[in-house]
Amino acid sequence: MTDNIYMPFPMKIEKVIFEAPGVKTFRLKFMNEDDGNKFNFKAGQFGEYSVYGAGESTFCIASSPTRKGYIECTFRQTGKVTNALSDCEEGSVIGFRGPYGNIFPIDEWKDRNLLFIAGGIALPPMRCVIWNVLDLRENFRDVTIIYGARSVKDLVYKHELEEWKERRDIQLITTVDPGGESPDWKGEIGFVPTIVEKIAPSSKDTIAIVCGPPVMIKYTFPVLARLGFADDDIYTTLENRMKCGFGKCGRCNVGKYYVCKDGPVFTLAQLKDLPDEY
Amino acid sequence: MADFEPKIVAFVCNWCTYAGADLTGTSRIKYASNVRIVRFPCTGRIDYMLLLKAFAEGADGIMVSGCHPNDCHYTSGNFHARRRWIMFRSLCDFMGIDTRRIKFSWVSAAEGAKWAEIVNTTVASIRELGPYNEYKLLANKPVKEVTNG
Amino acid sequence: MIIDKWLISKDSLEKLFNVLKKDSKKIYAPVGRNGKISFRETDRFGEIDTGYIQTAQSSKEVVFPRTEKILDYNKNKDGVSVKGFDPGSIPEVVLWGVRPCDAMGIWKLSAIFNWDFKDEIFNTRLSRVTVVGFSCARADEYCFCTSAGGGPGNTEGSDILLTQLGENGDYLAEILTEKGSAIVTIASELFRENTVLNKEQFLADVPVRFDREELRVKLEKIFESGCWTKQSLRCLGCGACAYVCPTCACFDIQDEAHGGSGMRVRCWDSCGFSLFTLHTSGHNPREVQSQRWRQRIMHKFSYMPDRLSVYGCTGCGRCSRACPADMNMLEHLISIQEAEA
Amino acid sequence: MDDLRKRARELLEIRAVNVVIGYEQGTSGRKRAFFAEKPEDAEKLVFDSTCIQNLASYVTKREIRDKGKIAITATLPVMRSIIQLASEHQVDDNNLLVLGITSESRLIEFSNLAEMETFVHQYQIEIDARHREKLEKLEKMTPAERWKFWIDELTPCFKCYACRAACPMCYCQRCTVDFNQPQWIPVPSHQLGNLEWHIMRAVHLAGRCVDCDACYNACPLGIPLNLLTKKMVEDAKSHFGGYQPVLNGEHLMSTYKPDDKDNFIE
Repeated sequence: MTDNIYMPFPMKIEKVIFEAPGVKTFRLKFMNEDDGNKFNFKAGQFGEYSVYGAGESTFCIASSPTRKGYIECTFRQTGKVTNALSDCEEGSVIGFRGPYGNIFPIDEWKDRNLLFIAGGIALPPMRCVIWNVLDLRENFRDVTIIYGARSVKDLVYKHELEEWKERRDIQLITTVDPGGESPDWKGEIGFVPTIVEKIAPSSKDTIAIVCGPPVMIKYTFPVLARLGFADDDIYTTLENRMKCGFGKCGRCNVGKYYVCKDGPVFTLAQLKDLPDEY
Repeated sequence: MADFEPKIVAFVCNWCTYAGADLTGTSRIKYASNVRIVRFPCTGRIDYMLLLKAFAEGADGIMVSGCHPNDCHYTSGNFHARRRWIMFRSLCDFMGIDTRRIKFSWVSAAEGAKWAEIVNTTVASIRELGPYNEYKLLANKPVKEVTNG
Repeated sequence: MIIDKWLISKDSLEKLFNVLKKDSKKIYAPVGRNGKISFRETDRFGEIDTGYIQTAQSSKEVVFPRTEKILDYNKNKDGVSVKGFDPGSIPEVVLWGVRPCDAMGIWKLSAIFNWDFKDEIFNTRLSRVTVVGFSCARADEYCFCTSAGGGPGNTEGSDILLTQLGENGDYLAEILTEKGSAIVTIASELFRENTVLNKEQFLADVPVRFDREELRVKLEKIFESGCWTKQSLRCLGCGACAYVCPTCACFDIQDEAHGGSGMRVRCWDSCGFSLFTLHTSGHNPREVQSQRWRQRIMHKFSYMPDRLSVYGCTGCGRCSRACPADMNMLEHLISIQEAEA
Repeated sequence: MDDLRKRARELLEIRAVNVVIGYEQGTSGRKRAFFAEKPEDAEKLVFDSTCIQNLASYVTKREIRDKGKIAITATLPVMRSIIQLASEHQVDDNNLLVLGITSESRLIEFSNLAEMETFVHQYQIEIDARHREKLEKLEKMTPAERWKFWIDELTPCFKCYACRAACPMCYCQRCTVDFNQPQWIPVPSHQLGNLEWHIMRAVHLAGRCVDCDACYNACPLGIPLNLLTKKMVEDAKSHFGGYQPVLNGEHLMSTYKPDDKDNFIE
């Protein structure tokens, strides 16, 4: 019975954090200690989260693999499953199976500068990497984070943004779309690609990690190209629809790749090799 | 069958039957307690799929009730509903769904007594018919071991 | 890999059927209904259709049912109790009357369900199926098994393959696996020794119509070609082709709630449906039918051989027979091979 | 059908239309939809009694629509479908030219949809005798027998939605069955879901179905789905005096009469 690859781990919702309108973070703990001890994952991987009776939904693991004993996920309430998840309270039990997919090759990034560019609800997959990097801070050189959202209230992980702002060893730039600012907003105002262009981070020895809505990604890549980033040094994640998570259901198939197996992490060089079906 | 208590779902309009049922209560008329009332703005707003859903969720009988013809709060909602009921009921019957288990009625806000009577006769007739096992079986065990055509 | 060859008389087939039935196995065989023949559970030999070239539906349902339970759940005051799929619930099944193309399809499904993660549900079903294949003495213009790597007497996937030696003749029984041998063991009196026979002359003539390796090379170059739009104008976007296909394995996972309890099932899905890839945000990577048609062809003839080393097609021609708009797979494949890159 | 080929060629030559939807020779004697876009394509057009696919399903398809001006070969059921589609604002009179084909296989070109409507209204939607007999046979059964009949018939349905795809009236971008909030109809194919799906479809077609049998012809499993829609046609006749698709006017199920008769409402 244990071989059933569709069988989720029972997880208890230990904490619910309201991030932004419609966006919540769950801290999940394995109900069976044994499951938790055996569980291992790396930054970039995802899982299938389920509410029995509603179904399964795919999101990344948003906590860092360096933080043991729990996992976190952040999701926006948009569909049937995320609505059901959103109705769950602290203490209730949901299902989780994973980890699936490939990883951000953090080991290969040793002694490089890191530039994180994220938009809106796409910060979670990156947050996993950011904390992972911060927990191993001495391995990397400059760390820059550019994060934008539609409006101030749509920024997620507000407390962590504060924390990152305070830190001396990273540079955080936050921005909101024009019109999304509040009277006391001290960050930038403008779309993410514009801000990237304005900040013009050096591409020398730098890895760029870009996550965000398709339109943001589309306009950010050319900016990075102008700044001299090589396609191999730009990473992103694809968000195709998935059901199984392990390369069987066929839904996330793009060209000869299965996003759930060969992704979700892709370099821009790899993306250019892929049919435009994502 | 003696200890069988039918589960009945009533889909009613807000303006007439719901008020009528309310009157039944305030008039202290006693009637069977087997009915769960679901309130709609108008009978014209009751999707026929809801009736099927009620059966699938274990209802033994269904009541659908609203304003008398010409009394609709929205002028013609009940007339539209009637047309749909005629077609839907006939299709259900054609497919072998037990239409004796779906009771349609007009009950006005003043007809507290009529509501009690209709509920009582419906409960009695469903009690007579017994639980709607055919539909329950379909809903509880929809997946055969290996589905085969 | 033929273990053994025997002969069995035409009249003994019914006896063989009854022996298998007595062996308390469920038998799925081609049975007609509404003018269409499909694999159904049957215990009456007389009910089985024999005159068919191809069944309307493939036999894949026996190893990959259209809807199958992954787990049961029950919500109670302490939370949720979940019971996984029970391998013990899978019955021993005999698939009777399977054409060689369908038998080959089962092994292609196995490639999908076993690369990387091993799918225990599928594998359990597969391990409990005995495939009694029947070679094809006749073919029609939809058939193209020989172009897809199979053939009217192809043994791959069958546990035992029966080939009728001429009309009203006896059957040559090729025993191909241990499961096949087991059949001979329990019904040994029905099998006679074989006088070295060549079955080829009794098989249908299915000419090779295209070279799949060449096609595969071609496909890599024509992703942007206009041929996809041209071919798929007629396509209505239903899932008939995928659902009758012996190798299509795309699926959905759904919860079926009934009050506080229910089950999680996996059920067939099709890349031909517009909603297959639709994101919740409204973005759809494959927006129009031509993209979805291209995906179907590419997946079977380019991506699958690339990733799983098997082609996703057995040349059974069912998709073309079932298509309400007569999208003929063979015709389209030939035209792709002939098209300019 | 030389007339049809000739006219199609002319229309394409003078660019009066960008595509002529018709039939061509298909596999195994079947006839299938064909889209003539160049004058020489017109030679491929064929027409005979085996041309049964309802071509009206294509006029609402995005990739066909994008071609601009369309001419369509239309038998009576196809014409009816077009009228119904037009009345539901799904086709544009200015972009559609109908090359009608009468029951005697005569070509009759309509200069506008109103003209076609006049032609179509000479004929009533009539269930043929063979099917009426089937309906009557079912109606004579006990409800329990009917229930068994339909569960048996619908159990094989694997929800490929060929019936929906082939039906010109099922043009919704997103069908009720595709919604999951609420989940009106279960996604997987199983007995309950199949029953609900076919009831839903039949009721949505009440008063709109033109009885073209496209759903039945499309079903790869031969399920007699058309008996459901034919029953709706018959019921419309017995309860409301029948219906005809009309360009302007009320649809059977979106209107009412204060004196609609029922015998079951208390």
